[in-house]
Amino acid sequence: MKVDVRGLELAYGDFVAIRNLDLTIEDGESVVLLGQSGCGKSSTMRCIAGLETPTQGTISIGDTTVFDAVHGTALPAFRRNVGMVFQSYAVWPHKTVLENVEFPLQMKGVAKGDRRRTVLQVLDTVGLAHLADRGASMLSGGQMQRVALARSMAMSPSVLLLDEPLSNLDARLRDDLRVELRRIQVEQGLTSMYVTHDQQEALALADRIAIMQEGRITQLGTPEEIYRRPASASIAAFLGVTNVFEAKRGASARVAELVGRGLSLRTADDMPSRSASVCIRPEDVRVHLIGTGHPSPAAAHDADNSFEGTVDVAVFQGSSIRCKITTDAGLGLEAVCAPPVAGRLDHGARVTVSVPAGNVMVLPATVPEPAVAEVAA
Amino acid sequence: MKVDVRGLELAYGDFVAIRNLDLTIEDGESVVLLGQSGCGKSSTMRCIAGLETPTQGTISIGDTTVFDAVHGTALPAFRRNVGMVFQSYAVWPHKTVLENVEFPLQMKGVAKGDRRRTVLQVLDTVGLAHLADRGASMLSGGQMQRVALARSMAMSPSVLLLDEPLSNLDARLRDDLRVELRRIQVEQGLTSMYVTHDQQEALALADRIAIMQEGRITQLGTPEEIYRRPASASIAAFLGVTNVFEAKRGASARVAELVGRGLSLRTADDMPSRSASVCIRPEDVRVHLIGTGHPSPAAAHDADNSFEGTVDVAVFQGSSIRCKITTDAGLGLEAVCAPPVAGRLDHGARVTVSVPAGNVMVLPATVPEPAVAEVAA
Amino acid sequence: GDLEDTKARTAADLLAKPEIDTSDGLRIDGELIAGRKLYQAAKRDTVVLYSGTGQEAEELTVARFETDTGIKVQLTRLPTNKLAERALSEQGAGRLKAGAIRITDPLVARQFAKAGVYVPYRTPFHGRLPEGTALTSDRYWASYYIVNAMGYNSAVITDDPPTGWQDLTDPRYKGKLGVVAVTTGGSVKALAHFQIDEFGAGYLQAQGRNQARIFDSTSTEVDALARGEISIASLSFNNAFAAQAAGAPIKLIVPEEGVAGAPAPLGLTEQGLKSPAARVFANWSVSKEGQRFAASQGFIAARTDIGRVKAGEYQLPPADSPRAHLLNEDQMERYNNADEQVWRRAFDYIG
Amino acid sequence: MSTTLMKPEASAAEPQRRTTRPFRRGPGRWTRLVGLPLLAVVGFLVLVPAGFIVLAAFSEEVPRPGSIGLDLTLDNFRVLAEAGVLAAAGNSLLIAVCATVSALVIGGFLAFVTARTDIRCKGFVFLIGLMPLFLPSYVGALAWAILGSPGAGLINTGFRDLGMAGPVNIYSVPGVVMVMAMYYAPYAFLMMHSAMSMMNPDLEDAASTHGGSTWRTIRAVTLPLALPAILGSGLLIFVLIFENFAVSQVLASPGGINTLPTFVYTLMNATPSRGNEAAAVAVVLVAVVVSVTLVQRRVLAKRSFTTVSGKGVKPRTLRLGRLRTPALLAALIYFVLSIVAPLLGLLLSAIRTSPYMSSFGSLTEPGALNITSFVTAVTSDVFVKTASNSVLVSLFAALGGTVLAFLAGYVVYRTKAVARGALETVSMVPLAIPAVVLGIGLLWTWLVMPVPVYGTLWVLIIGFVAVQMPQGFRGIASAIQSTDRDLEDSAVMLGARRLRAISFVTLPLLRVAVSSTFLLLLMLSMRELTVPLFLYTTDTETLSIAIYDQFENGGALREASATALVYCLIMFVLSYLPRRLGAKKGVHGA
Ligand SMILES: Nc1ncnc2c1ncn2[C@@H]1O[C@H](COP(=O)(O)OP(=O)(O)OP(=O)(O)O)[C@@H](O)[C@H]1O
Ligand SMILES: Nc1ncnc2c1ncn2[C@@H]1O[C@H](COP(=O)(O)OP(=O)(O)OP(=O)(O)O)[C@@H](O)[C@H]1O
Ligand SMILES: [Mg+2]
Ligand SMILES: [Mg+2]
Repeated sequence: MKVDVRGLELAYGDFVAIRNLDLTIEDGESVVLLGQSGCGKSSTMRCIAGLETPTQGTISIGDTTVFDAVHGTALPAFRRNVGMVFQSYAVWPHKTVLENVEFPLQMKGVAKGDRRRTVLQVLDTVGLAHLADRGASMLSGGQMQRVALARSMAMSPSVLLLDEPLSNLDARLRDDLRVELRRIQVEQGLTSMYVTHDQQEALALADRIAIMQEGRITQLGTPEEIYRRPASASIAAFLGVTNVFEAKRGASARVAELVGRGLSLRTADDMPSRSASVCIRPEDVRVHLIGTGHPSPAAAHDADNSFEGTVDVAVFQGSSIRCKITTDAGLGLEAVCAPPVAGRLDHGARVTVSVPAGNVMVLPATVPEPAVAEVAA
Repeated sequence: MKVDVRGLELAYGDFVAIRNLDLTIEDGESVVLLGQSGCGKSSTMRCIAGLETPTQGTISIGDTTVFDAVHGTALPAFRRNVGMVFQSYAVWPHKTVLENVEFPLQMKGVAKGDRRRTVLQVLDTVGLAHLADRGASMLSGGQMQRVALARSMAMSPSVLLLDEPLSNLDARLRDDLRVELRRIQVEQGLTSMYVTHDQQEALALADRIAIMQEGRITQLGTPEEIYRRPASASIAAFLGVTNVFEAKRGASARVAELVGRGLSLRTADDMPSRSASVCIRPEDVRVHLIGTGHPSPAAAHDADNSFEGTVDVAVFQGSSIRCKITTDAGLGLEAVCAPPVAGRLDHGARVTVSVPAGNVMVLPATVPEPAVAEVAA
Repeated sequence: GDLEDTKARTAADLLAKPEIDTSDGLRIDGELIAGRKLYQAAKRDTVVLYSGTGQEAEELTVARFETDTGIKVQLTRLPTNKLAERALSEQGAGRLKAGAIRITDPLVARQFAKAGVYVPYRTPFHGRLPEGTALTSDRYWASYYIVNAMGYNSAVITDDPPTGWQDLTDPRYKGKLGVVAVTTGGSVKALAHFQIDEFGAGYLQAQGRNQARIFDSTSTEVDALARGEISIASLSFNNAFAAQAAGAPIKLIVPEEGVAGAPAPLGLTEQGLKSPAARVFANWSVSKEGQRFAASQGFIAARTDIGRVKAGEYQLPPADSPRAHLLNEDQMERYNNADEQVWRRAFDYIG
Repeated sequence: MSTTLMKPEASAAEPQRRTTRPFRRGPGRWTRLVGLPLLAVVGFLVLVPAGFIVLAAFSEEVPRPGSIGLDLTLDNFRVLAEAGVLAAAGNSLLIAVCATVSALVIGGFLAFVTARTDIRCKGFVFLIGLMPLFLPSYVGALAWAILGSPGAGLINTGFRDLGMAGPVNIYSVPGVVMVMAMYYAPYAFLMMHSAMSMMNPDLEDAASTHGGSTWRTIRAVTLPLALPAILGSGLLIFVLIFENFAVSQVLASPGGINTLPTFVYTLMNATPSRGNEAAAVAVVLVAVVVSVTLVQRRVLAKRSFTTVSGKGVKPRTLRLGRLRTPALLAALIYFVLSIVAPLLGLLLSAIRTSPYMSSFGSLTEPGALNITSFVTAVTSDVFVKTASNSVLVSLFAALGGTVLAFLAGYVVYRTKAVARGALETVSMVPLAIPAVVLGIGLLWTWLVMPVPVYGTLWVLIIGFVAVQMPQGFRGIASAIQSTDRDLEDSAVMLGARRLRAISFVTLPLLRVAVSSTFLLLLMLSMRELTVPLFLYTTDTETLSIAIYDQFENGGALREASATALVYCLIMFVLSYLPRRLGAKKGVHGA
């Protein structure tokens, strides 16, 4: 069911955690909420779930307005059929694993035999079938988290809210459950909202990604859109674009002059007349060891910006290497690249770095705040 | 200080969570513990910290034997100077952020003024200085986790145990804190043990990685060793090597015949005479779109195994694409590759996949269990 | 039950059973307590009695009345002040259940009369009550006098036992003396007045100098005396007498100068006026038998025409004797405050 | 709120504030109003009687039913300036402070060792913590008077038999403090036990890994997390001791120590009764308790005491090691002092034919001992009737009290209902009013109410529920504060109505606390004396009154002691019921 949040505001005492938040999740869509720690993700979920009473705004699920500050509507949480996996798990320590997962089915009035079957099936999905009768407080952290997940999966909600549901699981299990979650979500046409700090996960699960900053949604788009076109430098930075420089319009509209560095970069976008930021993804920085004899084919033709420099640090990352390079002009750049075919990228190695003009993004520093719309009574 | 664990066994009632575990962490070394959810990572840490009483084995920290089941030695936790970040955070809800972090310093008898300075400094590191006076229960999940981290950092322990200390933080903060943790660890020569499910993190933080399976350590080595040479197929699978096939010795020692598939792969390792597994990392599977006119330079010369096939699924992953391919001979392979320069890797696209023989690993299915050494009294 | 039988037996031990004739109404020892009609009705009725006197004493009285008359009594016992609050409140709400109420303080009785708790009633024996001392209203009368005398623990003081009031100031008993706080009730007030009147304020001060231990209730004092906690005390005669009867090593003294006492007023309520049983109870309590029984329990009977009745080994002076210093309602009102001030100062008592 | 409506220009300056008004026709208004009916019920039970008291405090005449006058005056408050009142108040304060601290220490110690450690004979130690509840404090005080009075106390007699001087004087401030502390420690014990048995050991483990020794950990984490229970029981105990009359009367007065309760008693006992002035004292006490409650609320509001969270509560007990035996010994000493010795004292005075005993040797004389008093005590009709009344009334009152306390505690600490502060304060009011005074208020209330409960057992039940509201409320509230609300919310998210979620998650998690509260209320009802004194009739007499009457009768010490012993036995048997409920498997490791 479609979830529609308008002008949401939530305050904890004096502290306003959510301000003027608008968000629409289409029916059957999966939106991933990305944002810094403490930006209000969990709070937003709690509002949709009906566990917090916002101070302003409206929330509707499907055709029902479940919350409206002005008209005083507030559907109680248990009527909303919204499932939620809590960041704090909220596993009931006095019940067994089975009893925990069985609960929502019990509430739906499912017959005992069916209930047990469904529960064991769900537990099997999360890999806990063998622990069904263990007391829930005698589990490992990851196991508890899976109980919490299983419990929400068992309830077949119309909207599912997941607050970092896989954060304590190992990569393998995570992958499996992520696929499983996505399968269930697509199969049942579940509308879902997912908080994660893991980009892989975000990309794998999201139809759209909502970027949340300081209590409001600053960008909403498909993963590719967000990845390719972050709305601001701060979003880009949050998404792992480590090379962010303040710049102003240079000699032409397509030349950015880096503030305080006496250096210009060619860009594919037009520079605005006011100051802006230029951002370069570390994966877009190409690095070539100088003097290995291998001329780099790419460097020759399409690198619109090219510098020489020295490697400061290089960290092995499995299939790739992340390194920090200082160009001879003093610009620090971070790059992620495949291990070179010959030679080693090590501290002090001399390299050529090149960045295609098309990969130099020109972005405003932050997303401008909309004029606060007064909600008329 | 060096941590030495020998023949550790821990039982919760009837359930044996750790069995015959041996592990040595050298002075100043950082070991990352990797393992499936529920394999006993937290339990191991709790034993080292002195929070659980093992049923067997010895633990020594530096020159002190802190636990010896046979002689009945058991130094209490607060004497061990072992810091620990709990998976459940264990942030004290009745104290403010500052009071939480201050506690270990207070215990050390640090003077009030110094204490405050250190605390604010540590809080600054984890980005919580502005919340110093907030009650610890009024924090978001990630903020609490950072309080837990700061508390352990403030104590300057001789051994630091971190149980998924960054699992609820966003990628950006995670990166920062990971670097910070590594810096502190290296600077202070801290011996540390770290649980994480995040490979990036494991690789970034580990001097060595310990793979834990079913309550024991099955492989211990540098990240590169582990990455390049997992000790068993199950470890490889755990580390994200999705292409694992059962095989037996084929026509020659360097040919593996995949069981039940009528298909052989050339390998760089010798096949043992008994059955084994062959494993191929998805990053090592090279994928080329057929018919884009670009002949793939690599495919031509060094692909010792090469097949044609069709793409089943392709998932966008930011800088790379993960796809599932079925070769015409019916072998399912997973590959992670850079987006093709031209054309799109989509469902149904025809591709050539190639795997260099040097990237086909031959591994036993599991690490054989050592004969259980009876500890003589 | 057994307990009731025990009580009846104890009552019989105190005073031999009277002569009862039920051939025509109820006649005890020759006095007609109830006519035939009244007695018939009363036997089907129950006395609802609220009482502020000691539990033990009232239970024995009830037991005696029940064996004498065959009429049942429902007893609710409360300390007088609480009883007063109860009765006045119930009366105000129109829910007063009691038929007869006995209390220990004449001033409360006056309050009851004013509030209409007590209603006018005359027993057939009212004429026998001495004029003046006992009969101040047509709504209640003194059923007997509660007496304060003195006593000592005979197990502790074995030689040269005390004999009179002056012994309370004897330095021999320094720290061993007990008195009950003057605020506690009518008879203690009577005692204070008697002592001040007879011996002067200095007498009380001397007791104070003797480090008298002050008790907030009569019963705790008697307990303390029984256990030897204190060895000599001015005390409620009836309580101490009961304790002695129950085996406590207590000896009572009826000094030469006499004893102090205050009336325990009894009256009927509106409910009681309608209740034959309550009326019989009222009559019985003023009858010779009722009065003699009270005397045998260690009270001073209100009637003076009942002959000499001993309480165990002791003989209290009759109400008309100069040795019976009885404080009536008016005197109590008149002297109360002044006496209390003197008493408080003497014992340095705040409460 | 209303000012904003009247002054629109002022509100325009603060647009943010205007929209956060809590009471307008706003969202969740129904859930916000749940507190009101509850407030009405509790308010009715508590405030009507209290209102009479307040009226009395300001009236010239006692405002009884039928004669409620409105001649208001402040004269009654002059009583506070009476000579010696300050000194008495000082004594009371000293005794109350010392005894409260001692009771908290005793109760806290026992709660800690039984809830969190591997002390030897844990079940028995738990009973030790509980047992003094079976002994009403006035019986305990009398027993201790028998044991420890300087003149004839059994202990001193024993010493003298051995040729030594009698060293014990219970008629002293330390003596009073000791007895008060011993008999109020179970309050602290029960409340802290439930708080501590639910604590997540991770929180303590975190302290020990960060360098806190066991003792430091207890001080920095365990105790502060039990703060709602400590403060709550401390407040209760303090006020109850401050007002306790029986112990003062039996132990303080004989030692010449004046206290405020004896003062109030004298006021009430004076003839004619000075009820108005007693009410004035009560009003002052109410003011004190209300402000202390507010302070307590402030202190607790700043912090959170959530110890049971959704990340698991792993049962773990602390190893006492070498302290196992000493800890048990300490508990045993308390057991002997609070139970064994007093009961033996009572037993001796029940079977001794003479209340006076010059030496223990005299007991060997023929006829010195017999047990007829027990036979007399238990076979009487009165005993059977009063005992069954007591049990019946206590069970209902404890049940009603627990339910009401749970509802109030839940509304106050778990909802955003309006008037929850008021609800808490009102719930605490009965604590402030001395029982004698409150008893009268209840009498007036139920006499004028046009419902036919006066004169039945119901009026006792209702009265007990009202009087014990503070005890019940504090017991439950401190436990509610320690469970994470996410646990309950998750049940709601999974489709349960709020009530269902409470019964599925919150109640079971609070089982220990709920059953302790029930137990506490049950025992208090069995012991309750002052309130039934005003409300009972012959048919509804309770055992506590029967015993009080016996003790009130000089000389009936034998029977009184025998009945008191049987009474303790009944309470012990009764207490089995809730303990069964509380002892089932739970989140706390046994
Ligand atoms: N109190 C307990 N009683 C019984 N079994 C327990 C208890 N605590 C943990 N276990 C079991 O012991 C095993 C190891 O638990 P541990 O917490 O060490 O796992 P872990 O490796 O930290 O897992 P995770 O990554 O999920 O946190 C698990 O299978 C768990 O179910
Ligand atoms: N009970 C509370 N009282 C006051 N402030 C609170 C309370 N709960 C949360 N906050 C604050 O509100 C903000 C938003 O909290 P929220 O839990 O929604 O963050 P989040 O986005 O989920 O963060 P995380 O990723 O760390 O879990 C945080 O800054 C937090 O400190
Ligand atoms: Mg959160
Ligand atoms: Mg773990």
